[in-house]
Amino acid sequence: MDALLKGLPLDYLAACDFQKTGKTWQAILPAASLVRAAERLLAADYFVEDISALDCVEGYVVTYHFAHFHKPGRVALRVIAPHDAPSVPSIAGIFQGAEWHERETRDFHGVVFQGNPNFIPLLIDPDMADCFPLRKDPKSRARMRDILEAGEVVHCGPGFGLMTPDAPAEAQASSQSEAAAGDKATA
Amino acid sequence: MNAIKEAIKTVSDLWSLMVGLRVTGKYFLEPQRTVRYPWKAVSNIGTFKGHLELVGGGQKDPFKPRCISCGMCALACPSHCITVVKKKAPKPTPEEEKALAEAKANGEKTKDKAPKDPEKFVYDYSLCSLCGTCIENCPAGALSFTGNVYMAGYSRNDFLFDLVVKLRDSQAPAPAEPAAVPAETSEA
Amino acid sequence: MTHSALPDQVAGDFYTNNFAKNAQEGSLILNLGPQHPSTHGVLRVVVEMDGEYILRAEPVLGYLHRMHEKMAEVKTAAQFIPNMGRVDYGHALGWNWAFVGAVEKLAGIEVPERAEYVRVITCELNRLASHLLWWGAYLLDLGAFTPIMYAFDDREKILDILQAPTGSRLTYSYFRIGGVAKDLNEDCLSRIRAFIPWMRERLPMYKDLVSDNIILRKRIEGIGVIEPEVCRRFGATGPVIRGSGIAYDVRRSDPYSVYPKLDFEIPTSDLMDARGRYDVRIAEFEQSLRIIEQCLDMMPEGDVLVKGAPKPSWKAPKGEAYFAVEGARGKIGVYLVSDGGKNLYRTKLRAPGFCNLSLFAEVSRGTILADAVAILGSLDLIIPEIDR
Amino acid sequence: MPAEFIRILIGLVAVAISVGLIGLVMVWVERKVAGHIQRRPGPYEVGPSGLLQPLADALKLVGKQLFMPDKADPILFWLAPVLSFLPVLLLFLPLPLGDGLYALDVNLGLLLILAFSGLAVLSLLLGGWASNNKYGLLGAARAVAQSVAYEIPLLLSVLAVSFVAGSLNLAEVVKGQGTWPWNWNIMTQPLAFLIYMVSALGETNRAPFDLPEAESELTAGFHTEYSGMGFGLFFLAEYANMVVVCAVATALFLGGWNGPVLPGPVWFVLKVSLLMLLMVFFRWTYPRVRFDQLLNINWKWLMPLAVLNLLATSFFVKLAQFTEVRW
Repeated sequence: MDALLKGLPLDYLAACDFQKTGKTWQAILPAASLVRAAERLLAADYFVEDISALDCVEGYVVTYHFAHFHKPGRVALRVIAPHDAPSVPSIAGIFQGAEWHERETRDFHGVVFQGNPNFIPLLIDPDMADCFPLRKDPKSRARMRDILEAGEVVHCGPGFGLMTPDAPAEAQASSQSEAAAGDKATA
Repeated sequence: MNAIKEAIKTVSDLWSLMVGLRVTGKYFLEPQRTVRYPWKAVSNIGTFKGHLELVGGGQKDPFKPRCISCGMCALACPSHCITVVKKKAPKPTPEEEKALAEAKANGEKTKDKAPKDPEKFVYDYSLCSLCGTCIENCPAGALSFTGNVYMAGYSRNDFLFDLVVKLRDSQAPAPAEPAAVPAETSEA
Repeated sequence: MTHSALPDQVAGDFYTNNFAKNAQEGSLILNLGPQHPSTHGVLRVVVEMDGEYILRAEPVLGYLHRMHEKMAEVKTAAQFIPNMGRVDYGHALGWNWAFVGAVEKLAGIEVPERAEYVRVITCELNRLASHLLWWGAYLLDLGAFTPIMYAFDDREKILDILQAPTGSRLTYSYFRIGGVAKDLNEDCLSRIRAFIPWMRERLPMYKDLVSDNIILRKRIEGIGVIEPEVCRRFGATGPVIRGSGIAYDVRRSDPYSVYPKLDFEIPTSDLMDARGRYDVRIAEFEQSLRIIEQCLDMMPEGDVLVKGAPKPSWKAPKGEAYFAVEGARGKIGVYLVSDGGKNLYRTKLRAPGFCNLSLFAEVSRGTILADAVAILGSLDLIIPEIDR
Repeated sequence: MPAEFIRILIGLVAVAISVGLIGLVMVWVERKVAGHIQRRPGPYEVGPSGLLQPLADALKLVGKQLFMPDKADPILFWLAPVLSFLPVLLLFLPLPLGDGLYALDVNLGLLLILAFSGLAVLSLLLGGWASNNKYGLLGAARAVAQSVAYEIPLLLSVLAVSFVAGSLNLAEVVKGQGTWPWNWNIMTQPLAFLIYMVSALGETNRAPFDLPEAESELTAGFHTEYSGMGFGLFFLAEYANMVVVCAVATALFLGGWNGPVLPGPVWFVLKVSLLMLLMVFFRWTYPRVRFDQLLNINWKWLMPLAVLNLLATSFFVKLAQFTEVRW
């Protein structure tokens, strides 16, 4: 995976424990490099499992799960879309199946996917398609670092601290590797 | 050679139609599998999970619920179809009141006199998804499913019962069920 | 039939109009569904037709949308299990398992071994029931009225067996976080044992009745060819992709539960057409029976629910988990995120039918209407699962 | 001529009544047979063994409100079911139930039947077209293409038999056949019989050739929009058509009223019932063919075979004539 995404501007890349979280790798990308990452995954014979959004303090975390027909494991690509103008490039041109997943994400969270060929409501009636049922009210939003598994950090972009555990003391209390990861990330 | 092969294939293709007819013909002559339901009872209702009921046996009385009105079931229910109304403590007689006051004055622990069994146990069957969460979470084992498949009503209100009343009413001889002839066989 | 060929008539709804924008001159826009005999519920497909030929098709979803993912946000994890029985009425236990498995993964709960076997047995029985339902309904789509009755005859036996432990016949909520609700008793096990040879005897009859029938063969051979590459781009899974020759089965590729200990094959077909998918499902009957047979022999004694299993008020620990199982229609995935609160923070359900159906627009292009029905049926759609 | 006229009148009334009865009985038979094939009892509540169920259904249909879609053509819309039903009555007139037991003795009986059965197409077309429904339109288009196509092999196979018999009068054809099965035309014309039966399925829109009303594709095809008796008439006409094609097949190929011991009409009814039972069995056994396959079967198989059969038949008939003359 490291090699697969080489050269792409990445914010965060971490190896995860499949037995614990159900995925082997996760990467947080800037929106601009999503399409290129998807192209590389297509070339590496991955397929889109699902696309979902997660309403966090930092924005809508759009998660793309990829799996492989012949290799076990799961890759999660994440893009953070800001709350005020959530917009992410569409990968429906690469993985055609993503079109519906993206439309579903729009229905639930109101994330706009730029370039989706048929961007109309999918599951929710068009007359009430702007209700975005899964958006949370600002008070109940959680922070990414609290709810998402940090994993074993392989790469952390400069200035990217969203996944860094809060206080070093807390990090030490948790597993050794995570603490190391945290140090590495803050460095 | 090819033509012969083609011909054989065509014949075998057409023969497949005959084979199909043989299957339907065979079943046409065989006994039916359907149970003529209203006249004959079906055999699989023994394991049916019907609506909830309160289990009797509280205070050694088979028609008093075992329920202790803790409300765990109402809390556990995903569909919010249970409402438990606790019984209020009976108004103490003057002597009891006096005794209570005395006990308090002496610093003794006073026992809550409120009976444990519920005043009302309102259950909305129309909301229930029969998941069994309430039964699993009942500390007193006071809930169970009935096997009642013969339940029909004309409005939603017909499915809103007070299970305490239901249990009490079960004391009276139950109205005769529509006579269903026991299943002769459905495992033909 | 909201849209009409005549311009002076009442205009269609949002989707028809949106679809009609790109219509060719002189073509016919036809709404298949949401009430249509072959859309199994309330799927709607807007098709643009030239005579009997389909130029373009677009499925319209949402008629059975219940927003299960929102419901998950207002219920605790244990309280959400009954919902999983209602996502897919065909293979309810698969969804039960996917959700329960995801919670177990999140909280690190170990399931007793007997419970794992019970899960496999009931899940495979449910898969058989689901395939039987598909078989009957598919042939009904193709105009054969009788097979569904024979299929229901067998399915009824499965439902009777499953009714004993679960108490329901269709929308099971049987699995619990940390096990299952009730053990399979001896009576139930003996009925399962009796069912296996019965089902095996029925399979040749299915073959004679229709599988070999020339009319059926002509209807499904070479129809709806899906290249493996197309499958991958659309994220199709389950019998759809195995019918295209890719041996992808979550039970083998991301093994869970006791499946690694079991000896079974992943049937595939290189035909890539509706026939391939048909054959794969028919072959899966035998594999499911094999799995159940082995489980019955290997099943240990013991509890079926872990000690201290989560109560409804239980709070899932912080974190995220993704768990996938192989459902009757493909990969069922549940992605959970918990912030440690009372309810789950986010629950994402990955429905296999959703991805499989997204293929339809691509595959149906240029076929005739009757083929479109044959293709739609071969994808094995359960609309509540797609709409969630 | 008044005697002939009265005969036709009585015949028509008898036919109208019997078509209604046959319709009811056939509905019952179809549902019972379907039930037993599918291992269920079929109707059994109304009357003994559910015999009165079709009557109850008919009453229900009569009592139903007649709907017409918005912007449908009212005249054509209501004309279509009537038009589908009335010609069927005429088809029964030349059918010989027994020796001398027919309403209309015409030399061109066969031609009359074939001509009037062709009219049925028109009603399907009208019904589908006037409904202002796309499914109806597609169903009507299918119905026309199918009926027109299947009429040809039907005609050719019938012709082969009438060549052998030397007459287009059904009674004459029956008289030309003997008492025992080996004396029937099916022995000399097995291919024609097969072609006739397949074409008859196509001509009557019976499964597996029920494409004009294929419900999994076209909901109900040409009669999607018909309710109450509008639908009822189409329904009745379908069964009446079935009886006619089976009766013609009986007369042409199965020796008509000929048979040992039992009286003629009984044999005739028996044979017709047997053929109808076969058609019912087909319907409940086979999947539906696809539309293009349906036409392929017709143009690529039935047509050439029927033509070949006809040529061979005429050759042998001529040959027989020659040898007879030479003797």
